[in-house]
Amino acid sequence: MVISPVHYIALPLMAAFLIPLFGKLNKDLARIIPGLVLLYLSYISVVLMNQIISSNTIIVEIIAGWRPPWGINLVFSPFTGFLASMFSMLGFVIWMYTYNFKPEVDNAQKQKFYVLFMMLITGATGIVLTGDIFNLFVFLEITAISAYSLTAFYRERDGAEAAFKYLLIGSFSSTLILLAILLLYTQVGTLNMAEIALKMPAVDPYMKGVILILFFVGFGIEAEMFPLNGWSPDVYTQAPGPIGAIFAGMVVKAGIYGLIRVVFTLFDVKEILPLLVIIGMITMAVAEVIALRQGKLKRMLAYSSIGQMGLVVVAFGIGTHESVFAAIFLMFNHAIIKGMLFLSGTYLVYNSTEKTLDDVDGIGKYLPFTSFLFALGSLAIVGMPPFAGFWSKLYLLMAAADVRLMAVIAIILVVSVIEIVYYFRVIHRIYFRERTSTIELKIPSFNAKSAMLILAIIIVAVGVYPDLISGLIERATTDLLDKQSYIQSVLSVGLK
Amino acid sequence: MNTILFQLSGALATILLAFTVGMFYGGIRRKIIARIQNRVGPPIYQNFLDVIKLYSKDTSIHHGAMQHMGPVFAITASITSLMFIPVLNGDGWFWFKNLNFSGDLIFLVYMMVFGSLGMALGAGQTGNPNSAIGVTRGLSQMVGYEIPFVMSMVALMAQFHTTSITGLMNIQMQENTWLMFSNPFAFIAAVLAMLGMFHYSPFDIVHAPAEVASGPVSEFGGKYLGLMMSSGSIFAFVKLTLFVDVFMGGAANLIELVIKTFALYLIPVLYGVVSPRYRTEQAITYFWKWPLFFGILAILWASF
Amino acid sequence: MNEFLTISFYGTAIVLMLIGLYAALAKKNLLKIVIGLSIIDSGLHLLFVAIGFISNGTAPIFSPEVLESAQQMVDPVPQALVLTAIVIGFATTAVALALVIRLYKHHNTAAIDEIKNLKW
Amino acid sequence: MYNDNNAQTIVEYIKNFTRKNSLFMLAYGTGCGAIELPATLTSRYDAERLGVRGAATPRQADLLLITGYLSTKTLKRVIRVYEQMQDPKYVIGFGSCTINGGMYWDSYNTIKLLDKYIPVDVYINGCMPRPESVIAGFKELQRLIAEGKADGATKYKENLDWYRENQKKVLKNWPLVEYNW
Amino acid sequence: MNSLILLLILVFGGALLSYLLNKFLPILRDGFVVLLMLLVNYVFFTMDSATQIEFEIGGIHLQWAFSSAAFLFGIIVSILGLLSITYSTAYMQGKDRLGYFYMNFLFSIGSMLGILMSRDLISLFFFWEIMTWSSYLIVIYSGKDVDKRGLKYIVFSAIGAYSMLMAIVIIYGFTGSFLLTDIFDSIFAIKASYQLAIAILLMIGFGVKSAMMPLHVWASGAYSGSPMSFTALFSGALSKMGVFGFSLVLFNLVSNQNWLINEIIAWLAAITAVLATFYAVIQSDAKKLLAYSSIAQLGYIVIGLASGTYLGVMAGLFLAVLHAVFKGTLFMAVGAVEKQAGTTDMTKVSGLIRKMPWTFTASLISIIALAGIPPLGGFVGKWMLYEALITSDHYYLVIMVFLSSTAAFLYSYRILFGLFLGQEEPEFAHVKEAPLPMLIPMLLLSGISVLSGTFPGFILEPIQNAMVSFGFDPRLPNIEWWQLSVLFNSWGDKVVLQNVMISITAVFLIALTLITWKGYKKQRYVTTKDISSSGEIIQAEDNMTFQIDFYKPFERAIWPLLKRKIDDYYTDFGNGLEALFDLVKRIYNGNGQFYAIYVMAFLALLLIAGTKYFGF
Repeated sequence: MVISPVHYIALPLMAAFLIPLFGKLNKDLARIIPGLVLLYLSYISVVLMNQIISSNTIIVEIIAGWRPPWGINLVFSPFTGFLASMFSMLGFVIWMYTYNFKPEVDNAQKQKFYVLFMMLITGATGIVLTGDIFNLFVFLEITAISAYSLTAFYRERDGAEAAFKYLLIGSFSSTLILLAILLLYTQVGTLNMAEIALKMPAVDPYMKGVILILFFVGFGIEAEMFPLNGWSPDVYTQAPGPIGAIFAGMVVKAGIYGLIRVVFTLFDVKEILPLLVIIGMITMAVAEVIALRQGKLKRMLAYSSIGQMGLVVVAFGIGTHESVFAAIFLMFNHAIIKGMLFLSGTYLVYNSTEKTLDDVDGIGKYLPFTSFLFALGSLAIVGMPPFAGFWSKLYLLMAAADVRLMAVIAIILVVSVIEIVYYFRVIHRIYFRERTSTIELKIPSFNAKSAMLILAIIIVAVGVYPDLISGLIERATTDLLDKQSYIQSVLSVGLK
Repeated sequence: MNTILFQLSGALATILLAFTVGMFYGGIRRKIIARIQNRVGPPIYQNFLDVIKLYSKDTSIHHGAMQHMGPVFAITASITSLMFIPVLNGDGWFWFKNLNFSGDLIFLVYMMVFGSLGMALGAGQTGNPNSAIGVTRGLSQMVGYEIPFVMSMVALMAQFHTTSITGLMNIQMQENTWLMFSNPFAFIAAVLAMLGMFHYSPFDIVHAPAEVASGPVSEFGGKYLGLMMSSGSIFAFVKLTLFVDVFMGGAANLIELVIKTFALYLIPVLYGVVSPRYRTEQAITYFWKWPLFFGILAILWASF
Repeated sequence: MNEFLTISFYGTAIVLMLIGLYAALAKKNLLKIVIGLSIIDSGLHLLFVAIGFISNGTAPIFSPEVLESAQQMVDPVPQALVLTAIVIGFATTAVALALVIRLYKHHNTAAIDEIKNLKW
Repeated sequence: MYNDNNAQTIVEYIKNFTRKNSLFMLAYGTGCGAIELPATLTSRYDAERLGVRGAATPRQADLLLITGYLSTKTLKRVIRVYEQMQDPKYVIGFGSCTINGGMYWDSYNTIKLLDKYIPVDVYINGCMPRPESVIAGFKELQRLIAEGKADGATKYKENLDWYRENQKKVLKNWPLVEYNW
Repeated sequence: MNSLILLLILVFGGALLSYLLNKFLPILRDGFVVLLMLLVNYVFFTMDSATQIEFEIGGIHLQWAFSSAAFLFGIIVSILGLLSITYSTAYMQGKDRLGYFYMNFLFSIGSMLGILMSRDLISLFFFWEIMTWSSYLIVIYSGKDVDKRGLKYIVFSAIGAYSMLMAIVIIYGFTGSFLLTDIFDSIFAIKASYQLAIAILLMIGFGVKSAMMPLHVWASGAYSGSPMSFTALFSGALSKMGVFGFSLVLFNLVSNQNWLINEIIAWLAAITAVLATFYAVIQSDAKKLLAYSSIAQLGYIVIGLASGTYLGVMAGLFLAVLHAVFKGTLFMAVGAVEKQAGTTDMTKVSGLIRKMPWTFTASLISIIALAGIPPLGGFVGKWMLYEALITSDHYYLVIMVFLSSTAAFLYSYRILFGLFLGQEEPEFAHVKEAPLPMLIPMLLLSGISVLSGTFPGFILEPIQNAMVSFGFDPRLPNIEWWQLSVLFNSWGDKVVLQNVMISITAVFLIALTLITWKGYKKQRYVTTKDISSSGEIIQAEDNMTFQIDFYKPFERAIWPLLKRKIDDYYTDFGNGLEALFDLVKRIYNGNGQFYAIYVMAFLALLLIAGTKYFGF
């Protein structure tokens, strides 16, 4: 089989539909298939990334023979490829984690879970890879619908409430994006992103602004920007633990991908960047401040996640090469670190219904491994060296200093202090309180442990030696900012 | 070799002088107090009798090594401080030469504290609560009076750009004046601080007879008490000589020294005779009001 | 006539969207909110179709007559998009309804401001 | 164990001279006699001219002044204080009570003769003895010291068993730690 | 291999290894860590001073080398590290989670060496943060009162570290380089206001670690809460990293251009010294007392550095070294008391002098050094400090320092009295002298205190080397260290240390001999229960200890100053913030429709404001 970016979408989608079938044959098969698919995707990620990095090209995959700008095409560039690889690898790690997660859940439920999981992977990867704006919308909806369902996965929790809020806001998001696409189509008459970008300078600036704002708000909802993120804490709280990791690692990342793709490639208007910075700062400040006052572990992680996304938005908003580099680094770090926090945090409050911080009191003695990883993740996310979080924060600050945004630096650092307070408060509770809760603890299975361990190793490795990843990110940055080469490489395929 | 012997004999002579003068001053003080109280009072050599008697007591009781060493600390402090003070002006009489070239005011200020701390340690070892109470009072009060004292010293050092006592004395000789006139505020502050330094009434809360037994020395008797009394006498002489050296142009000969020191000594004695006792915090606040104010004035005077 | 048709299409679409928006933002009943969302969707779909619509246009099928008559073809893309969007909207509505049922069972109410277990 | 005929050496003479002229007195105001001491010490009679001055603690004191009757309760404290004093030390029994119990002669809980419990060098009798007689007592003690005859402490050490026996007769539940002589 | 890398690998690798050893072969652990530190010392002291290494990581150019100033602090770190880890082997006997302890201990030693060797700001910050969390992990090791103590430490460290980071990135933004050498050259090209901001931010960063006044509130809890074996290092060496940073900033970044900064720093440090001393005086826990005392001592050091004169800087650095020596000893001694007697609460423990004579000796010597009383090392430092301040016309600073160091006598006495002197209570009758591994470091360090008082040359010479790198001319006479006994101030006044030592020793010995010889046979030792107390007979179980409200009169006198602690302001500020945050939290009120309204409102806002403010 020829390795192609299409596999990223086709295989998980296919797996999603095959799982119920295979589930009939063998119970375990339904659980193994996603793993195989994701393993394969991780493998092709390595191959494809290696290919484009070494040959310095972009893979543009044409679907069904329709050439751009008419057909739908997939673009596997350093940037999109980086994100897609990240998604699939993170997906694989999370699959490892979920393999034995909640053994008491019956098989049909598990199959549903994996179906939705695969759909989510399909959607998220699709958003990143597609070169067509309407296709992007479709993938966004696939992601969203599977996300709604996964949020409400547990019947006994308040999942439905969270999911309904998510759905309500998500519908607005899709409506706005659809409206924006519609308006965009009336202006440029095409849906191919490369061609839109090419034709964009001719568009009436007023119209351009309206469309951009619609896109901004639409994707902003997915990217958890401040006034638009009412859904996210509830969703993180109520979704199954590993799904929290997926939200932090994929769904939100896909949302922010859409936003920056629109801003950087489609429109390329620098005027909106200050707005990004401001909104990012507000998001970050508000979210971290609220996280400080949380009494529930997962909700705290959720707000922290929002705060981190604010940081990413700020980093993109600064708009220089260095800051975009920092932003992508931040995205990567946030995906792995917050992923690990969600994974380990889930086990800390495994059987608790309320998942309050009181439940983790003194848990370090009983779950040493998980607690240790949680503590490590906490150190990493607040940006302590020698963990991965340090470098991304440093690069962001350097980028901000380059353009003299001292206020931004100051706010980021103040917020970091707040972050330190609440993360260390949890660590204190884990290690230095007496356990009062009587809730039965759950020892992580081997798979779960190894999944968390993989992420921890990545965190430490990147922290000690950031060059492991910074080369890739550098390429991704160049790719993202180089709009012309994107247009060219997409359209040149079409002209062939 | 000769010079060392010379120096040693000089040192010994200084110590003897200080001891004698200090002892007599103590006797005179008792006499003065007695006369003011309309008594006959003990003979002025009474302190000698006391000290010799104390040394000649047969048994002596101690509670441990620190109590044994506490008086030694005290006497070391007084003798060493004495060694580092020029007793007489200029070359003076050759046997009163000592080590004054190798220390300065700052050193002296610290050296003077050495004894109190050593004695405090000795007192602490006894385990008598009264001793400890006395020590805390003494140390607290010391914080009070040291500040104006050091302020006046700093004012002098600042004014004349030297930190050595000999330097200050030379300046007085050259300019033919006394520093108490050159910087009157410093002198006032220092004298007010001196009231506290002598631990005489009204600042006698440390020993506070009838209140905390006799404070730090409650458990000291016999040779220990004798050594402490000797050290106290020498120390009184040291303080007086320091003041004379710094403020009153030093002394050319022993008679002048005795007159000047005695004149100075009368201030705390006479002030004390007619004063009741301050409580510790009252004493501290006393020193941190007017003396401190004069100290600040002194420094301002010096720096402009 | 054409203009009237176009304007009425657009107008209807916008009115529909506003109605839907009103329902979604102001009504307290979950079902009404879902209905509101659906109405917004419908309005949007109508808008889509309206954009592609050309009065007296032909179907977007290339045939000799069309080419000869130089008649304008209706833009096929919005129609395709609308089909997809309808499907998506349908799926969303289905999920929403499922959630509403679950919520109603769980809370015994369908008023959105009483379903506030998750806050702050 | 003093010998009248032995002439004092010069060192002993000086020692005794200073001892007699510097009496640090610990006044144990057990009874009413304490009221006479202020008069003795202050302006009118001025005992300080004889070198007598108050000492705050037994460690510093040479002279223990027992002013008045001693109940059995105070006796143990007096013994304690006496034993805490450092040699050479002298005791003055002050007032009739220390000699024969005075007006408490038939009391069940006062001791009658102080000398049975601690060695007394000089008694000053009277009830109360006037400051004049107190000073006379001091003078007498000074004379004894000068002659080297005030050796109550030595007696106490030599006849410790006897004193202890007497003390223990009065003091039931012997409260004192044995002193490490 | 490059010996710098070797050093780091030794320490950090050793740290991980000690963790593993503790897990699998706990018998070897103690020997291993001591040997490791010996090896580190060996590598450190045999290192060629020109060793340096440059490399690039993550696109950032890094450079490591030991400057002579860093070497001075390196001496403190490595020697104190060795001694305190030797001490820990006995002190930590029988505690659990020793692997954790030693790992973090070695981590913090390694990170300190890393800080010292880094010649660029990024590795400085990198190691700084490692130091922060590794020390933090030890601070919370005991697990008592972690929420307050540990959090305070980490929050203040974070504030410090992040303001440092901000300064670093601002510097980078202007100069485009992280290398110290580049920055020193180009820093003066920056606009003055930014230069000031950089200086202030760096000061905050270093000020936190060196416990400057408004930022000191973490210190007492952190110092007193960690195991004493670590606190010895914490207060002795780790806080000196702040001092090291100060020296960098003061001499290389603001470099006398801003005399105002120097003044402000000096005054802040002076206020720190005074207030911390007052707080130390009123403490009743020996650990807390020493903690506040450390803060005060760090104040002197910073005053010395900020005075900017030759003698002042020398005094500051000398005190920095000496503080490591005597405060290390004192913390160790208090640790020994804690280990042997079970508590360091001075209202409980007393009269240990006969039980622990050597510990007492070590603490006595260190206290004398701390109080700055001649003839020990502390006096040399104090003398230089006073002379430097007087000769540079800082008269009122002298008074502040003097006030603080006079009040220091109070707590100096308090700690000796509280732990060792006073009544020997029967409940502490079982106490034994500390074991040898604890005694030897204490005695060695107090030996240094004694030696440095007479022969300060052996410390002053490396200090002078360090000062040459700050741009001072060497002024010490070019003689061997044991000949250096005369110190001059800039007015030409001097103190002859060896004379002082000789005269004090001679008088002391003669007096001691005389007093011991006189009536030796009739001298009697009595217990502390045999005290004169109005004839009262004190029984063994009667507690006659005077320890509670020890300095009450003094406290009453200074009460206006202490009435309101700085800590309270922070607490109020924190509470206010939390209330505000709770208000913010209400944005997420749980009603999905509200969120939808936020969305639409935001959209409307953007559409309205978009054209105006964002130009489209």
